[in-house]
Amino acid sequence: MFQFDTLSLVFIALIVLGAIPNFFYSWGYLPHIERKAHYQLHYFTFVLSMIGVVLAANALTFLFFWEIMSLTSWQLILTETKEHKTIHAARFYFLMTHFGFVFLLLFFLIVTDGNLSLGFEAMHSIAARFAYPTLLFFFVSLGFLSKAGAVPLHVWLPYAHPQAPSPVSALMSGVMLKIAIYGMFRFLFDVLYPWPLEWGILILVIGSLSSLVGVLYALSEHDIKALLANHSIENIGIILIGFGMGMIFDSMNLKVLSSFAFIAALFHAFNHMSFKSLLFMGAGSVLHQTHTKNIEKYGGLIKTMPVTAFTFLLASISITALPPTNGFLSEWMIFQSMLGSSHMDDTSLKLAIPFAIFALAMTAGLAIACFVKAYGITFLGLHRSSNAKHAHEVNFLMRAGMILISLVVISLMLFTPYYISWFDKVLGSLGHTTVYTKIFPDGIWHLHSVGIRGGVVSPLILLLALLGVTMLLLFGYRTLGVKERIHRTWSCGYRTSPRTQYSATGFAGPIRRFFGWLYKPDEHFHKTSIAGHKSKFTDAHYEVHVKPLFEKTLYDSVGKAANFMSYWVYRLSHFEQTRYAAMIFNLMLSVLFSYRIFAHEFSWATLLLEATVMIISVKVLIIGDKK
Amino acid sequence: MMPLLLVLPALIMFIVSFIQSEKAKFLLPLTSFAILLPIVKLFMLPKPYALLGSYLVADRLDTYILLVSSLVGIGVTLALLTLDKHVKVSASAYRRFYRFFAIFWIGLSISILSNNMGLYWIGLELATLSTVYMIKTNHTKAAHKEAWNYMIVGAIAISLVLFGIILMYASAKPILGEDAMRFDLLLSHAKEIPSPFLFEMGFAIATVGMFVKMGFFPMNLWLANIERASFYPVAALFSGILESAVIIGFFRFSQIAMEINYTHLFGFVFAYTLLTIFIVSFLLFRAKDFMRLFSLSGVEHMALIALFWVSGGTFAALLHFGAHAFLKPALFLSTGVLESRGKYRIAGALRGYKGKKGQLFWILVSLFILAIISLPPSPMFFSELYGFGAMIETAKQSDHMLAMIGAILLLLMLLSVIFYRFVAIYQSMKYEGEEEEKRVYPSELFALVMFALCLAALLIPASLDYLRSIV
Amino acid sequence: MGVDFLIGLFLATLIVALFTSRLYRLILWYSMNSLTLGILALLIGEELHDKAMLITGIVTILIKAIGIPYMLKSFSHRFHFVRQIQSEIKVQHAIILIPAILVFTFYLAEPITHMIHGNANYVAISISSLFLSLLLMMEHRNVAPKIIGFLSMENALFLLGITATEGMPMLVELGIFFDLLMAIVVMNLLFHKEEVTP
Amino acid sequence: MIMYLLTIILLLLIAPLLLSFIKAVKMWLLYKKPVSLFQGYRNFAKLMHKETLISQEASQITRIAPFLVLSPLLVTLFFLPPVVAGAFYVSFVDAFTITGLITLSTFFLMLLGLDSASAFGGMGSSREAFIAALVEPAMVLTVFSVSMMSGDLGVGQAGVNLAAHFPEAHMASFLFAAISFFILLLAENGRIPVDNPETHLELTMVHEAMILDITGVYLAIIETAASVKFVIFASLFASLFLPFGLQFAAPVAAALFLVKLFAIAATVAFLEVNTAKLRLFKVPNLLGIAIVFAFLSLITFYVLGA
Repeated sequence: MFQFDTLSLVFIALIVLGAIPNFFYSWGYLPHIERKAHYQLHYFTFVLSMIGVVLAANALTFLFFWEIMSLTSWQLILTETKEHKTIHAARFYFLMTHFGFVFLLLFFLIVTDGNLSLGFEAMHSIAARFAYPTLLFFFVSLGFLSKAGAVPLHVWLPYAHPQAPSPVSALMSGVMLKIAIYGMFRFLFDVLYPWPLEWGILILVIGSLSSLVGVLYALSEHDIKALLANHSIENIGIILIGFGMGMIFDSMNLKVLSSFAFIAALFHAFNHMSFKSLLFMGAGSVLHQTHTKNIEKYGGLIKTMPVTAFTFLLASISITALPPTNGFLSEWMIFQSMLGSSHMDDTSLKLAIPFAIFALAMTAGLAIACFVKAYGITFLGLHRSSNAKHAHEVNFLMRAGMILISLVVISLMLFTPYYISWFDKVLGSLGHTTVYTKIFPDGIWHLHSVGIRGGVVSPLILLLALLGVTMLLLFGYRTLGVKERIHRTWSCGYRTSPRTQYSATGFAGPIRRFFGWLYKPDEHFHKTSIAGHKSKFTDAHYEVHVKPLFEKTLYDSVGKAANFMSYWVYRLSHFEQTRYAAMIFNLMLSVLFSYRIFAHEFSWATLLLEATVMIISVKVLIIGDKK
Repeated sequence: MMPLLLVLPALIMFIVSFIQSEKAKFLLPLTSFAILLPIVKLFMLPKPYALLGSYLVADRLDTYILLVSSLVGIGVTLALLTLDKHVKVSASAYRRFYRFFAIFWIGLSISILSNNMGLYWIGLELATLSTVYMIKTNHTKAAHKEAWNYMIVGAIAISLVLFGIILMYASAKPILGEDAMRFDLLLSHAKEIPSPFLFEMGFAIATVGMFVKMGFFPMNLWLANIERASFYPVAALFSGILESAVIIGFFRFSQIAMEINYTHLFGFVFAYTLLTIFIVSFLLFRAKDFMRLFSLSGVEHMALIALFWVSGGTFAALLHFGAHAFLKPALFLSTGVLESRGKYRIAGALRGYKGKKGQLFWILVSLFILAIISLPPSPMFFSELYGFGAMIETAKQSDHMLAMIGAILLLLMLLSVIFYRFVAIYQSMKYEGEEEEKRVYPSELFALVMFALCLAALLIPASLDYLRSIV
Repeated sequence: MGVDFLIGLFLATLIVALFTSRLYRLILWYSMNSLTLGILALLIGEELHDKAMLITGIVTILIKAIGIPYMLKSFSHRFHFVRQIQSEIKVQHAIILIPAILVFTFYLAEPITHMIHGNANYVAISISSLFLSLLLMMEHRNVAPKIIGFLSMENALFLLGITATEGMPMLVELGIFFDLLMAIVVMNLLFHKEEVTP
Repeated sequence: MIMYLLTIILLLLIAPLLLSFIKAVKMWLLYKKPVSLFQGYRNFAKLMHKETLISQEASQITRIAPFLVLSPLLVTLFFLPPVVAGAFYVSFVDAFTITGLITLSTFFLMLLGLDSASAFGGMGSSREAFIAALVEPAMVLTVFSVSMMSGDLGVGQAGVNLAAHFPEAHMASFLFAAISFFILLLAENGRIPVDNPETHLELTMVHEAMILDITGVYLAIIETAASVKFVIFASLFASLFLPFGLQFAAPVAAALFLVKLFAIAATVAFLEVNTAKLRLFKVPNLLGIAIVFAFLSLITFYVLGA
């Protein structure tokens, strides 16, 4: 029923590291919640169910806990239901997770031969005998990636995460998405190994797309939690890039590089857990104080909420992959594994990988812009609304939660070799090459890429050097004894006020304009001009909304199709009010015809004839003449 | 002796229903409880147990179905006690209901326990005709109209069943003589039937009749309309019991057809149920009132049961059947309370319950609603897992594996449409709309608790093992 | 020879009933239809020396040819049925439809002829009369002709039972009769309100 | 080791000189009286004596960001390729780390811009973010391509390798990478045509806008950071794309290196005089060229082996 192998235990560690700070935070958040019993019941069941999923040793247990996980997280989104948006988001989330569940179910049914209490090893042999392994792969990827939020199944995240209470968004984004990654590891390694080359390429493409799409839509968001949710899409994309590279290397028989890429993916999963939890907690604290999710209404919070602001800064630096943070290290490893593509023989693949590198680098660049925006607009400058003006630091428990999770971030930064040795053991336990000695050939100071003449990075040295130089500079500044004077900002003769500051919309303006072909933004611009002058006006209002392209094309059209179908089905069904005898008559006729032709003897000519007869009969007897 | 014991409570009920006194109102449910006793006794007896020669034979399958049906019957009569608190119902209508319920019960027992196709049909016809009048206990114009509707469509469907039965009988008569009516002999001699096409034609016609009766394509809405027009306990009876008599016939016929030509059977049932679920899912997508919602979902579940059965997942089919038989009446019974603010107001239906009774009520109802879309730990979750497992198994063994898996995928997609609708409705019931106080009465609550207990009992390993051992 | 003639007569009465636009005439044709069925049963029973079949025949004549038409007529008096029954399907269509149904049922039953030694045409004819009764039901909006359609369906079943299977077990046949009577009782109860057009 | 430290000190010292040199060359080319080459040091000394004026709207960030702008760049100086043969160098630090450190500095610079609540700071940060986002992929791809050619991902090692074995076989891709890197040099250091470091005109400025509210020692630190950044890029360009002369004797090699740096500065000045600043929304075109060249470089390396 349960198993405790290295992979499971490492993910248990991930859950525990994410959940314990969250407990504190959630405890501190509790006075904010109305339905406390409902919330706590589901909250703890949610955490337990995630552990259950990770520990499950057979399909039935796995599916059971998976489903409990979806159910409780759904209920957690519904903790506060004052807004209609919440209800909509919860419904959408529930539909999407069950969309994935359908595929998982199919996958398990196929690989277990219907005996759902089969262990994972036994599934491997059944899967090996199955004629269409790619089908199984599709099922697994659709099932898990819809939960993880990879393109094009990512649309639910920016809806669901903002509506959940912040501790829950932290858990959902930080931990639950990783459970899907766990699923990918577990079933691709245990059940579907070995992989054809195409699978890895597919995952790589999905990963690259997700990372770009996630960060681009994050930039256009004004809702801080939706922004973070979009960043989750991006980071899942990055994890998938690592994962896909690992798969590609493995199918090209470059085992060492493959292990390296998988370790990078795992490492990034851990990192994302840490900093995304911290970011959501910070966003939650801000939200808790200002009662708005609109980033344009914040500003200047660093003065009143220093702990939140500095932990948020730490997470921002980490998520934007700046050295010497843990985010940088994992992203560096993923880059290095992509550079390992030069070892491959396949030229076309070699040529394709730079595009993935480009996507990842672009993502990193845009992520910086995005977090400068998120951090700068939220915490710096002047308060942009009275809500922000009256904000103050959150209670002790919430602070404790944030500090604890930032300790996790820092520990990931400081104890990288230790964590990597865990991940290495995971790969070893899954039957892959262990590469720890290749990554850290000479002590824990230098982190080596395993490619031939690969790069090296020394996280601790970097950290120490940066700290040292900064301290030295600060010390120098102190000893210089510079006089300081406080004065208001000089703004070319104008007075600064909350309204003259750059807004988040304005900050993202150049990028939004550059990617206008993708965003197709919905702009509203009103101004009251003076005496017909174009450039002179008393009052102006500019608003811009971006509805994601995927949602517009893929999801809305599916909704429309369902509506259309149901409309026609409804119309057809009303024939049975008056024409029931005719309906049964035609049904009988067609059933007998089909039995005659399919069970007795088949010929196209008779099929055509029978179809004609059926059409005429339906027309005459059911539809009748138009009145 | 045993057949008499089985019928006796119903007969007493029939007689008591003529007593024109207030006490009869409480006496009648009591007699309905008595139904359970002989059935439990029957359940204990070694199987197969010949009740009446070769005509009525109790085996594991039919006693299980009979037990489930009797439990449902008891729950429904329990809820009937407070029917007059929600709707206007005269004492005479109340007694008349029981009169026909007694006939209905006799017909039902005959058809479930029969080992003879003809006898099966007679019982089914009896049950159908008595329900016609049970619909009419609600004295409204709509109920009257729908009673006629039921009369006619039901008659057509039942006639088709008989027509099919005669054809099947004709196909086996050359080898079995008059015994060709017996299910057990037909099953054991199915391979020797000289004219399989005749049998298949008979099977197809009978199945169409049964499917029409259960509200499959194309008659998806008529059952919903009838249940809408009648009192909600009647709807609960419909969904819980009447369908069970029909489906057991389908079980038995398809067992024989499986022996004759499995591919034809599977293809036919698969195509038919897929079509049904296609229509039903999109109808559900637009359903705006509880009755229609629940009865359409009943159709969906019946289709799934039929599908599970023919794909070899007999255990899944029986578990699903049991779960559905308990869940759906419970939901129908609670519509009486849920709709107390008007039929088409789903928003807020689960809010505004005060006190312990109210709390328990809304928790139970929300659990039932979530259970009906197969969320764990509902028995339906497990039955669907096993049922789809059986379908995949069949798909793997067939020649058109990819097409079949595609079809199963389509089926699952259609189920997700239903799922989506139910989740939307549940959320709207729980989180939207205004709070208005609603009353819950102990008898309904008792019924709901009983159904909940029955559902929980289905999940006990012992009962799961029992279900596995049935076929 | 006689059997074939009676089957022909059975079909003929059914087809004539399809073109009728008066309620009483319809009841009359139904009664004729049942009568041919009863005589058919008697004839076949005589041939096969099957006493059960003889009883069936007599009961059929008594109940279906005399009892039910009589009751229907009395219902129509009591509950003021609409006696002018309009056909929903145009005569032009019906003229094409009826032969088409006959042709296609023979086509459907064709595989059976290879399988059974008896007269497979009987199966075809009963299926076609089943379809024709369904046609009768869909032709009319009023409830009375629909009931007659249902009753003719019952006749089609009996025809199948008598010809194709050379009689069903006695218990079953009696049970069917019992149900038929029950149906009439229920209808009576339903009619007590008023004649409606569902 | 001594050579290593000397190089670092030398680079630090000539950093202001290089920027003044560019300015002087530009002025000279425009027939103006060139500014003194030591203007940079003068400015620095002047600023060091001034009091620091801190905006009342600003927060802690303003007090720490200047140091964090400068320190990653100073750390980067330690990782550059050697100037003379045989000198110590940090062989292992790869270009991703260097890119990351430079971006870290930019990150804090952008925060600094937003901190003072002035509209100009926000504008500058916004533009800088836009440019930086587009620079990042070009940078990474270029680095990738160069490391392919040099056969090592470590920047120091790459410089040495290229000096030892000039990639004659891959001249085409080498050239493409050089073009791409040169554009990046312009973009990252805020030179014309991407940014005009000399004006304080709302429409054109990027870098200056961010530091509009910075004064005194803080401004000195930021200006130093800007000059160090230029030196880093220039010396990277010199070591990676003009990889010759390392084998000469130490003084000659060092002198040659200095000549290369000044040549690069002169080229930048020449370009600045001959081009106009691009509108902000034309900048992506230029960076697009860099990205395309970086891609081309990789592809020619892979496909043609040239």
